Amino acid sequence: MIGEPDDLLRAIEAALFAAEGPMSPAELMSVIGTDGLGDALPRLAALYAGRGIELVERGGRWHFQTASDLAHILRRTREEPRKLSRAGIETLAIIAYHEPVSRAEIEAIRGVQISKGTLDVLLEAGWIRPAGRRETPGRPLLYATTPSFLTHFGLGSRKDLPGIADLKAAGLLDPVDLAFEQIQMEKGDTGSDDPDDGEDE
Amino acid sequence: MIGEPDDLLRAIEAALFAAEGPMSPAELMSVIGTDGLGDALPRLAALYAGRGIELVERGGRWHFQTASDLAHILRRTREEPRKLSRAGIETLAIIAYHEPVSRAEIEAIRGVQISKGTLDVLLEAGWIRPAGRRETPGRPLLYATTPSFLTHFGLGSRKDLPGIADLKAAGLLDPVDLAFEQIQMEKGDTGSDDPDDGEDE
Amino acid sequence: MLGDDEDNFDLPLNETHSDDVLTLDLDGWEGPLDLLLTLARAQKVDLAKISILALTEQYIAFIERARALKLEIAADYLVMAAWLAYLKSCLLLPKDPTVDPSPEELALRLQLRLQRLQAMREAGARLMGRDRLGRDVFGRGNPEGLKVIRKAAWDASLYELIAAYGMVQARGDEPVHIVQRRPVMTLDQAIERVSRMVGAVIDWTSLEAFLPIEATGDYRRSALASSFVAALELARQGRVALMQETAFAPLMLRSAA
Repeated sequence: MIGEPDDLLRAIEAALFAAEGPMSPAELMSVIGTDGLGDALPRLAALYAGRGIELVERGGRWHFQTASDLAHILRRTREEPRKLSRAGIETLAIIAYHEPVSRAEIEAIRGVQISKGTLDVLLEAGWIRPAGRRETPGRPLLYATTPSFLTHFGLGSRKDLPGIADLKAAGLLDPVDLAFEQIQMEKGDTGSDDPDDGEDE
Repeated sequence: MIGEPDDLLRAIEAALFAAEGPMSPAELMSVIGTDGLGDALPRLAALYAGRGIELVERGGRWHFQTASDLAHILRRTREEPRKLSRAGIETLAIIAYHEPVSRAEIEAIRGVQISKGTLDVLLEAGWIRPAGRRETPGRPLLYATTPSFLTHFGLGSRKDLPGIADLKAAGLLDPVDLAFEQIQMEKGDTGSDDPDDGEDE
Repeated sequence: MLGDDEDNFDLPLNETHSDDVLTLDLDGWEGPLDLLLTLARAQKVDLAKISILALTEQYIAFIERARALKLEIAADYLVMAAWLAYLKSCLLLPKDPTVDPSPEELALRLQLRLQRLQAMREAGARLMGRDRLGRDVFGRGNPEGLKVIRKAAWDASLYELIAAYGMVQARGDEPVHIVQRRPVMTLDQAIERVSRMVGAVIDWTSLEAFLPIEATGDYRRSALASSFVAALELARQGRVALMQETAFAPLMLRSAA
């Protein structure tokens, strides 16, 4: 396929190919029994670029998958994976773009209470996880997305969430109160540039 | 990876990768939606020759598999140190001191029934072996220790095992605390009537 | 019957109940904010430029119409309608600087909320539209799996082996209870010892001098206590004299004879 398939590359290829799920470099090293991977993973990914199968990294874990432009061939024989309700989609989006986020914060954005089943479905799908508690009165439980979320939606990291940079720049990921103060401040002092704005991470 | 991954090759590659089992050319054609494969399958197989993954034909059906010389990656044996249970160590001791000995004899000496699992563990550890049958009614199977037993316990021969007098001198037969401890322990399981359940662990 | 209404939105109809009763499917919206967002989008302008006053009027009109149709309306929709009616009147009335928060502030906050909900709604749609694993792209259909076979490396030491055998053997024996000697000097021993030794000394002698030289630790403490009691007993019998110069000073003994 290429000049001389080196042993490390072959071993990584075989391990990722046989694995039942994505693997981190640490897991790979343990399976292959090596102390370092060097640049083998990006090199292997480059070898597969443009093929029917691709090697991709999602949230620090690697896996092979079919090329997305071949979806039409493969989708035909398959059932649609779980269909999320609109509440589920919005809740997932809010968690992904705001994480970590409490249930009350999700409800504040959606303007309705979350029915119990909504978070359950997302938890069951393995897309969200409890992520500690906020140290405020009531110590609300926080939610964040999982590596499987990135894997499923084909995201290298949360930075790849569609439009997240624009939303952040527009302040649309800030809470209403913060955005409101920001607008008031800009009205009063148009030159104002609060260094603490916009960043909610 | 190669010059120009042609579309048919890419489609075959993706379809075989995502398939849940080997596929015949006819099935492939139906999935991909093409009238002929030409020499695409052998060509694809040639591309993968020598890689960590190989495309192989078995009885007219094609599938990807991990290169056979990398099979060790798929199945690794990890040794995990495990402590022998009290039933295990006592049974082993009785076999060592009394070999060859039948299960019924071991139970008579221990005063507690032993489960099959206990003997299995000792067999698995390679410390005991079946040693023929006693020519008495029922022809019970006899057990004896193995050379690995001697090696593991650092014994030149079974004669190196301390005798009863030695044990007594070393306080290992001290009837006061040992016997008392044992009596306390066995109160719990003497009521059990399941022959495989008489473990005193 | 609603199609000729001049409003630029339609009530979603639940067509399955169409024969006798017209049902307004408020369940189609996830709460008042969702309904407001739907109405706002009907204004077909950027949410940042939306007319909150127009939106308020549309919402109130919508709810009024639903009430006219004698539909059950969830309380939160009515609360929102009341709040919007209040907001509308505030927005229309001459500005009252004492009102806090100002109606403009309330309107802005509502607008910000709608923008945020809309942003997340769009983000969700874009997320769902990605090439998703298991729908658009696929992992290996039948992975061999990486199996780690855990093999138990059974471990036991020789000591454990012989101790276990000792235990098995001991179990067969009748338990014998032996009370171990504890390191004590009994009172009788102490009386015998002190009375014997005191005869051999002439001058006042410290009680400690009567203790066995080899006595250490617990045995010495026991011997000291017993010898002290022995001294008291012998004094009571008039066989020894005791003297102590001051509290905690050495207790001195001498034969009374």
